[in-house]
Amino acid sequence: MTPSIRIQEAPFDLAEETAALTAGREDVGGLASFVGLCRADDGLAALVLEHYPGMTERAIARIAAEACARWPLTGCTVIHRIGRLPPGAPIVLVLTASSHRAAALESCAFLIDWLKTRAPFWKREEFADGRERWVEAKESDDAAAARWDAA
Amino acid sequence: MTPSIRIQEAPFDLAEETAALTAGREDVGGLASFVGLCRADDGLAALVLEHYPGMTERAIARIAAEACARWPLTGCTVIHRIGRLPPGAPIVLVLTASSHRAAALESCAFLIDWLKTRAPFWKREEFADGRERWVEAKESDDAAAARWDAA
Amino acid sequence: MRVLYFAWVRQKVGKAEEEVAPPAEVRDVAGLMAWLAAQSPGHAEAFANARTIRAAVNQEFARPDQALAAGDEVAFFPPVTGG
Amino acid sequence: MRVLYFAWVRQKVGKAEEEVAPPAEVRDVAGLMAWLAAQSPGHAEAFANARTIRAAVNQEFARPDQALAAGDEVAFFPPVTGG
Repeated sequence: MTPSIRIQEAPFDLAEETAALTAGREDVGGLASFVGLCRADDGLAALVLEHYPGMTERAIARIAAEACARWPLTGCTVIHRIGRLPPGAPIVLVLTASSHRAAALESCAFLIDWLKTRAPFWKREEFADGRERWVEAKESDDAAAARWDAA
Repeated sequence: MTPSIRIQEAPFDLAEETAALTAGREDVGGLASFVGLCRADDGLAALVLEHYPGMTERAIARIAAEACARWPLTGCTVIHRIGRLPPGAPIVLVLTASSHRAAALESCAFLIDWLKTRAPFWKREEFADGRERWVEAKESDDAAAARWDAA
Repeated sequence: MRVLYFAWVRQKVGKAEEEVAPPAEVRDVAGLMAWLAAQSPGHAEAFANARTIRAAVNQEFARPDQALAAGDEVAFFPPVTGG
Repeated sequence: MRVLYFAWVRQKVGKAEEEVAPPAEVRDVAGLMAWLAAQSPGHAEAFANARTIRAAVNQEFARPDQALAAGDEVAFFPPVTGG
């Protein structure tokens, strides 16, 4: 099973991605997903996401392969959007499928915790009053990712 | 926020349920979902699910209210199907939304672990050769549910 | 008193529900199970191994020593297997 | 040697990438940062607080003491904030 990894400006379709991991199969017992969306905190007008083309895909492919080694997955999809995204827009999708519920749930949490802290994306906030601000990394995200190192 | 809880024979639409928790909102930062599906283990022809009408809805409403008390959720949907379901069919959907990623992920895992062990549903397996067998409760499911009692 | 059966308990008893009027000495869930077991061969088979059966009283999970009242709704079933 | 900049490092330097030929005494990531900081006021501002900057060499995260070779692709950026 090869994880599907995409970096794109376009929106993604959760139903379509889910169908792709289950269509014609009868061995999938659980499908876990996480969708991260753009919140409109403090008058946010848009998030602008940039990434490091090449490194991003390599890094995500490597962590997806690690997830497949740690859990018995039948499918794994990671889609991360870039560009200008308005409040309410979906930013990232992690979708994992397995015969076993716990494997799907845990690998999904593992992948999104990792994406938050180790994938080369950067977010700039644009506000309605014209201000701009680069989002700073959060210690709580580092802690969430680090718990998988010990596990 | 009132959790949406449904017991039904009909399929559910993940995209529609997701849209219902996010449409017109800009405060949802994360959306976690789990879909449990019917696996075709050992020549399974169909799963037949029955439940305890009345008690099921009450029990799920109570645990969903507990999830809302433990985590700051902006939305929560639980749909559990009953009746005869073929291999590959979706059986259960848990969908949680929050401003915070960890709240969505943890409450989703909490609810599905609980549904596995405390909600009054029973599954009968029907095999291609005519055999029938009631699915037995798993100790691993009890253990998964019990970890939330300690948390 | 209304009694409901689910899953293989229902199949063995041979019905999904019944109205029963147990004698006064049936005071709790365990007592009701013992009394029901004597009602028919199907009941006897269903309740042969009481440890494999779970109960609910008025739609709440109940332990064997839970007291019963005349108007209660009591349900018997195997350990649940949803999700 | 190709150097890439992302996020506010790119904004301060004023360009997204450049080809550089540092002298032989620039042997590692920290040395390259110090050398780059002297190339322009924008570079100086970008690298003023080296502890807030992360690096990658040939598309792998790298520490300040990682050795560099002439053909390397080196990137500088703030701590990542994806997901």
